[in-house]
Amino acid sequence: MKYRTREKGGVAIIELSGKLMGGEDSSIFRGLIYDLLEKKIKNVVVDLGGLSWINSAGMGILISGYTTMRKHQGDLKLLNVSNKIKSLLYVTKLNLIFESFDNEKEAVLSYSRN
Amino acid sequence: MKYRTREKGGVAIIELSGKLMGGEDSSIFRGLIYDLLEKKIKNVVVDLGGLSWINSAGMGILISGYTTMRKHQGDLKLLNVSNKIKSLLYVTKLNLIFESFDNEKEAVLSYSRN
Amino acid sequence: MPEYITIEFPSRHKYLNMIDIVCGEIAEDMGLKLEIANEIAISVIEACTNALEHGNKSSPEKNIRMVIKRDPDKISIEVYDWGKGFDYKEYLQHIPDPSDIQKVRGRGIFIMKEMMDDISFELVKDRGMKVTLEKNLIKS
Amino acid sequence: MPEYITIEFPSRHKYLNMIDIVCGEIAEDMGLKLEIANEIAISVIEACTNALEHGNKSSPEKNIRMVIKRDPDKISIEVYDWGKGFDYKEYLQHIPDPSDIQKVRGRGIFIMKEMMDDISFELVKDRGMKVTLEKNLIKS
Ligand SMILES: Nc1ncnc2c1ncn2[C@@H]1O[C@H](COP(=O)(O)OP(=O)(O)O)[C@@H](O)[C@H]1O
Ligand SMILES: Nc1ncnc2c1ncn2[C@@H]1O[C@H](COP(=O)(O)OP(=O)(O)O)[C@@H](O)[C@H]1O
Repeated sequence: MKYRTREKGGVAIIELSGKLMGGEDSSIFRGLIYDLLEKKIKNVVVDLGGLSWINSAGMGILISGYTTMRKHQGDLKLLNVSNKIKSLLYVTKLNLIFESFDNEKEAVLSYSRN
Repeated sequence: MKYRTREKGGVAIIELSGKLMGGEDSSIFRGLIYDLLEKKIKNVVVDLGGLSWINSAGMGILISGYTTMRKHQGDLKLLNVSNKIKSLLYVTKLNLIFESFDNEKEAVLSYSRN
Repeated sequence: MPEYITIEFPSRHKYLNMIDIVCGEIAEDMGLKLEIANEIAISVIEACTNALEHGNKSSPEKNIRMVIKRDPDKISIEVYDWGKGFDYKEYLQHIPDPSDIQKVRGRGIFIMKEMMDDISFELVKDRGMKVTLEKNLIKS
Repeated sequence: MPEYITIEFPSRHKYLNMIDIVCGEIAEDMGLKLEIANEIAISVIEACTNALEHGNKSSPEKNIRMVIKRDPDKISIEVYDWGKGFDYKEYLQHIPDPSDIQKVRGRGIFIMKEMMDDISFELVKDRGMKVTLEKNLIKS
């Protein structure tokens, strides 16, 4: 997993690329999440568009980011979910948990709507 | 191997795609060449841009097309040669045999220059 | 006559990408719909992840062996590790709810079961776990 | 410690694409320059084409076995077929000129020799031909 973090209107955008699959990715991602919380950022958009690859352990990484943010009254939403990842989300019904978007602007704006 | 043949200013353009690697590709390509000769077309440009893949047997197919056209006072030139194919041409010194182009217009025009 | 493709690779996550690509390539060659191809690749990756992490305990000197069997109307994939196995009969009867977000892991077997037509486990003597995934084919 | 990746596949040309992709994936993982990666993939494909056509006479029920050995400073690839071999000592001493356009075939071994650092042949008893390709590595 590689990543790049940006901020837009108080929302953190984490762009992931490469492979997301458990192992050390898990601690790296947790580190990112806690860095954001220290900066009092609780609203996150994870851009999966650059991921070549994910497995259920990688999904677990996103889930733990999600639950952490929710515990802090924030959220973690997904951007640019490929068909392959979509089918993983659907079969596990995690599509009901994660909000997801095809457009960065919309994803960011969704946070100011509530 | 898949192919598509067009004509432009008396020059046949054969677009190849998929894999070029001996076996039945050889007879299919020979068929294409003889179809052109029947139509009195001797000047050929083979567009390799769509090829995902070639081996030395595939190179042999192009060579036999080349020698056939030369025997009939024509020529066979290459278009859109990938780096991988270029290294095959260089190592076998076949780059000295085949004229090659990155631009279809130039490839076709090269036939009216002599 | 079925065709067999066998791949053996060290227990390192980085090789899973290669396995994914090989599955995609074979599925394409078999003319499978992209959706079916994805389900197969996802399931194979889950089986290999388990072989790697649970079976071989991520020891790179232990190989994972994968055998793909192509039949005209079925594809089956066997994944072997060198581990001691687990109580799969018990597990299969109580597969956890995959939408339970309190759990970070534990979705692999559920996913394989949902995406493939058949999944079976076997502890092979002097070897380790063997997981067999099967999918009946609908051509695109 | 070297790492081994083994692939066995039926003698059908269509599988060469998979072999090409696997070589590319491993080369990328090893951090090799694209040019080096291409030379390795091209050579492996030539060796596999020979195993398929000359060794196994294109019989799909005969497998080709390829073993990739990753060392930190070297990659070597063995390709096994089930054929009777050929007089490689003689052939290596009279490799035909690859730029001779009267010849449609006969460039594979020349290409492997040029692109790899070492190529060796061995007729394995009760097996067939084994071709070993080696390349010393310069990291990108
Ligand atoms: N090949 C295997 N060898 C040993 N145990 C396994 C194997 N595959 C699965 N298991 C066991 O089954 C459990 C559930 O597997 P799975 O649903 O894939 O989820 P996860 O791998 O995320 O825990 C694993 O936690 C492990 O205890
Ligand atoms: N694995 C093999 N088994 C038997 N003969 C082989 C093998 N590899 C190469 N040869 C012989 O060596 C010759 C030259 O091989 P090569 O240079 O690759 O060219 P080509 O395969 O196009 O003929 C082949 O024509 C064949 O007679």
